[in-house]
Amino acid sequence: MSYFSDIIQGTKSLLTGMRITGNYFFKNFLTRKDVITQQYPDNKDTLKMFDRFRGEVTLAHNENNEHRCDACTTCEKTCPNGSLEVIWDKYKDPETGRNKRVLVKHIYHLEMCTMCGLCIEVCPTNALEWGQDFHHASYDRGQLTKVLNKPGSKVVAGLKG
Amino acid sequence: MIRLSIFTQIHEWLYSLMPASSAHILELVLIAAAYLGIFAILGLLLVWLERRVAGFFQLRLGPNRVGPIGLFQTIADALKLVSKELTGTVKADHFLYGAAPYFIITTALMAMALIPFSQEIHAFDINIGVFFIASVSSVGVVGIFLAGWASNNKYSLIGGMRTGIQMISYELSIGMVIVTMTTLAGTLQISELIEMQRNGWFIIQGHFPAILAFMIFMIAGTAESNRVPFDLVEAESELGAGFHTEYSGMNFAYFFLAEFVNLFIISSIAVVLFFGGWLAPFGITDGLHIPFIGLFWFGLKVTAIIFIFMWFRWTFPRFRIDQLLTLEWKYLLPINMVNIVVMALMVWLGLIIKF
Amino acid sequence: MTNSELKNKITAWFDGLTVENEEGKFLTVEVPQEIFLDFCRKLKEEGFDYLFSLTGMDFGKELGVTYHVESTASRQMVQFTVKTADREKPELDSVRDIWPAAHYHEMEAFDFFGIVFRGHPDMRRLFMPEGWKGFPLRKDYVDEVNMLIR
Amino acid sequence: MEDFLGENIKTQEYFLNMGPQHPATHGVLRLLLKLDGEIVHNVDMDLGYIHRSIEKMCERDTYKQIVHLTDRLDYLSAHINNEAVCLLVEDALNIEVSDRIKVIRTIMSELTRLSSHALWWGVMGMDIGALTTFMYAFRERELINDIFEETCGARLTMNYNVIGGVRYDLHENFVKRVKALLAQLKQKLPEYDKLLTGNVIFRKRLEGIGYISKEDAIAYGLNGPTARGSGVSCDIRKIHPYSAYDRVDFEESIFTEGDSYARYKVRIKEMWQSVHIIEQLIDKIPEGEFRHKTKALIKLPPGDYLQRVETARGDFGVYVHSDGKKSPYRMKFRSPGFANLAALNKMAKGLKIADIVAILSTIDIVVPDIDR
Repeated sequence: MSYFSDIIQGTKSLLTGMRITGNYFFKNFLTRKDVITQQYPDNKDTLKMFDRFRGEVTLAHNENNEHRCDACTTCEKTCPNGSLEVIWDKYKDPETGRNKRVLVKHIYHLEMCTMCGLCIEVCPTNALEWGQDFHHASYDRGQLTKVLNKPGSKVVAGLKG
Repeated sequence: MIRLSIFTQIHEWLYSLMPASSAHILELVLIAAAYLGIFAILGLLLVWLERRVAGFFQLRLGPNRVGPIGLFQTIADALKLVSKELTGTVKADHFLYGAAPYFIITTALMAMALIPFSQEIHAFDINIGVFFIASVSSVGVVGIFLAGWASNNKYSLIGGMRTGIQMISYELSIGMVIVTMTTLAGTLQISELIEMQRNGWFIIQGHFPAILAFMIFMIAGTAESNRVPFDLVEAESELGAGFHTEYSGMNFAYFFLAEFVNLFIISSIAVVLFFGGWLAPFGITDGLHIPFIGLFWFGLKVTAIIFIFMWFRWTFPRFRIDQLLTLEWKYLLPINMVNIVVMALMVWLGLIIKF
Repeated sequence: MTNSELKNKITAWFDGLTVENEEGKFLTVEVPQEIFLDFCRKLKEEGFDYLFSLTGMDFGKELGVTYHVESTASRQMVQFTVKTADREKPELDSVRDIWPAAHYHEMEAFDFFGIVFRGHPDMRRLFMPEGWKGFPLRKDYVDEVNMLIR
Repeated sequence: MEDFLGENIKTQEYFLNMGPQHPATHGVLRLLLKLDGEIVHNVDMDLGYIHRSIEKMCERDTYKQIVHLTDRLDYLSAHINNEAVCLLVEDALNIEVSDRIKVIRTIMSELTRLSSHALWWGVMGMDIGALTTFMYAFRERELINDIFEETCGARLTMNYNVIGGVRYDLHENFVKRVKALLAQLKQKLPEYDKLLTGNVIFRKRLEGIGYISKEDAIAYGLNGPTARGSGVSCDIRKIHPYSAYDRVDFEESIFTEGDSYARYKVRIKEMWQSVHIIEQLIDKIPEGEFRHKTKALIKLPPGDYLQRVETARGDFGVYVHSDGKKSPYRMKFRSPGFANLAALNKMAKGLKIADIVAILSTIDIVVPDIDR
């Protein structure tokens, strides 16, 4: 009588499945306890990413608007995708009289970056850091090209490269 | 019970205003318009309900932004669909392609006319009621078939072919369930069917065979309304969107709404055949004079049945086409045939339960 | 079977084989074109039934294919290479009759290196679009628009 | 059928383009089907819709830069792909990494496998038509992704392995989170079985579908769970143990039926085995260095190198032909999905369209892995 036992077994297996989904339905319907989704734009203010989250590459500035980049271009050379461009200028150090580099623009192409983190690792002065911002969506590609050094910023005095 | 006087008032007012023939026509038009309204609202409401229920099944919340508890979400969606461009393929058979959605709505509307929302709100109470619904709703397949054929898209065509196979098979089950239940009732007229259940709903009156018939009806009904596990017609992961792949904007919305209205119709038939239509359970509200109480009970029962359909949809995987046929011809059909005989024997021997 | 035992066995089959890398994880064999198919059949008979990978190679002057085959019983692996000096119309023998797995791998090698496999029924471009000019993984391939060169 | 129809009605074979945009092809795979009605006569494939020529890019990049490219191959086993490249370079340069690194890599690999299989389970249900499984699978996957994000800094393309170790030390919450995950998995995995594995429709859809014999499986180069469903013992973690796999006790999940249902069961069992492996390691992560210093510019000695690892999809191999320069002369990624997909025609011939979807699901393809 496999015909009838098939029917009974089959129905039983279907009901087991229905019990699982039904369980979740009523629990959610009554308590909203198992809801796993986030109400995203609503929780924008409270949403905090993990410290190590790789959102974007940033050039760290201290409170005096100073960064640690001495424009050595190691990051530019290391980047596999060419997403970093360091534009620098020469100037003569008044104390030693030697030519030194100074950072003009640290350009970051977010649209090309794969967040591999090699630039941050190789940076000899630890100037680059991870930023946790992930709201990168934009209507214009041009907005993804960023200048990392803030306007008017200077290199930290006494930086050893 | 009190009669809802508002309908009689409108009727008398119309007849006092103009000659009888034109008043009659106007009345028909009004009723048709009212049903179109019900069609749209019901469709949108059911879509909302489905999405909301699906949300709870899937550990989400479902639409909850537009309006209170997301009620206006589907209206917003419908507005979007109305404003969308109607695209189509160049090589489609344009007349049939355009006609297909209307086939589906028309049949859905025709079947709607038979639905007894309550004792008073019942547009078309003919003596072959249930039979009429069954036959009209099977015309709907023509619409799907046309859509699949006329789109000139292979995915649509496969979807359309599958519908043909599926509908022909499962109409049979629905029809035989109706036969089983009318054997018990002895009538086809919907109002009489419901009146007869004052002594206990048919699912109780007919006990064992009626329960079996109900289970078969639920399976066949799912297949009739093209829902998971019988949604081979659309079969998202196989055919993209199946028969309505090439439809966009409002044409697509017609299919979508009709699908949900069909779900409502199937659930209504189940309620009429097994759960006493608009009758209160055990007559608990019979003595009370509450307006629209029949509508309330009917709505509650239909919602419960619809919920079970949704429960199926969000739990089960999909059948394959040959398994679908095996289920019908090897399992449902023989059981159904035996069931009719058992029911007939029971009615003959008077083994039915009546309060 | 150790690598050196296998080496002795293989060198006994044919002349002209260069067998190296006894100490490594796997033997590397260089097979001349003429005896290539016979060598593959012998290997298959020896129990090397699992074609792990088929790598198209551009050695500069020559084009070639490197095969890695493994025995599912002993889990020993052999790497063997076959080369052709003809860069214009490179042709090598197909091994898809010996290891059916080679079917799509050979199509890939054709797509990227332009090596035509004799005896393969469906030598079409698998990855690149129909009518793509040149074979991208060759060392002399130039595409000034899409390639970033350092 | 033809005899029955006689001369008046003739059936005609027709051609159907499945993909590149199709819900069941998991990305941009294009299948060319030859059908008779619903019955499949021939399956061919056209690839390259997401081809990025990573192998060519590797010939340009240094070994350190290559590591992050492998994230983008099989993005669901990103960590294991990284590990393959790192192991290859470490092996070639004779860098012996500390026990701590080995254990961290093993735990991370198994978490990756769990997350990949969880996604597979959800998508498998979706392909067969049970839409709810997807969200249930994502509930567990989300926990794993959180663990990854906290320790590695990203959820999918983690890029956590570097040559000579791992990028960061484990986060202080790591052990706590993993234990919570294991507890939840033990509770929820039986639910997976109840919802899908035992379901009669599901079983009927998979049993006997896409059969491939053990001999054919080997001949077609099948690997990973797909081959283990046919009874081929091919788990690289067992036959060529790497990292800390030689010190953990686990069972290779093998089923011999060779059909889709066997492949399904293999993956479900693998999830249990992964849980088992992590359980053994999580309490005794040895102290030590998490990253060894390496030279700034790594050059491999000339020669041929091959490293195989077991990703969630199977036998992933990295082959490097080095000429002693800073970047490989030729780098080949032997992708498990490519070999598995090659047997699709063999499996699907004579079955129905719906079965192709089921088979594609059970061989668990990831298109970027196939296209590279």
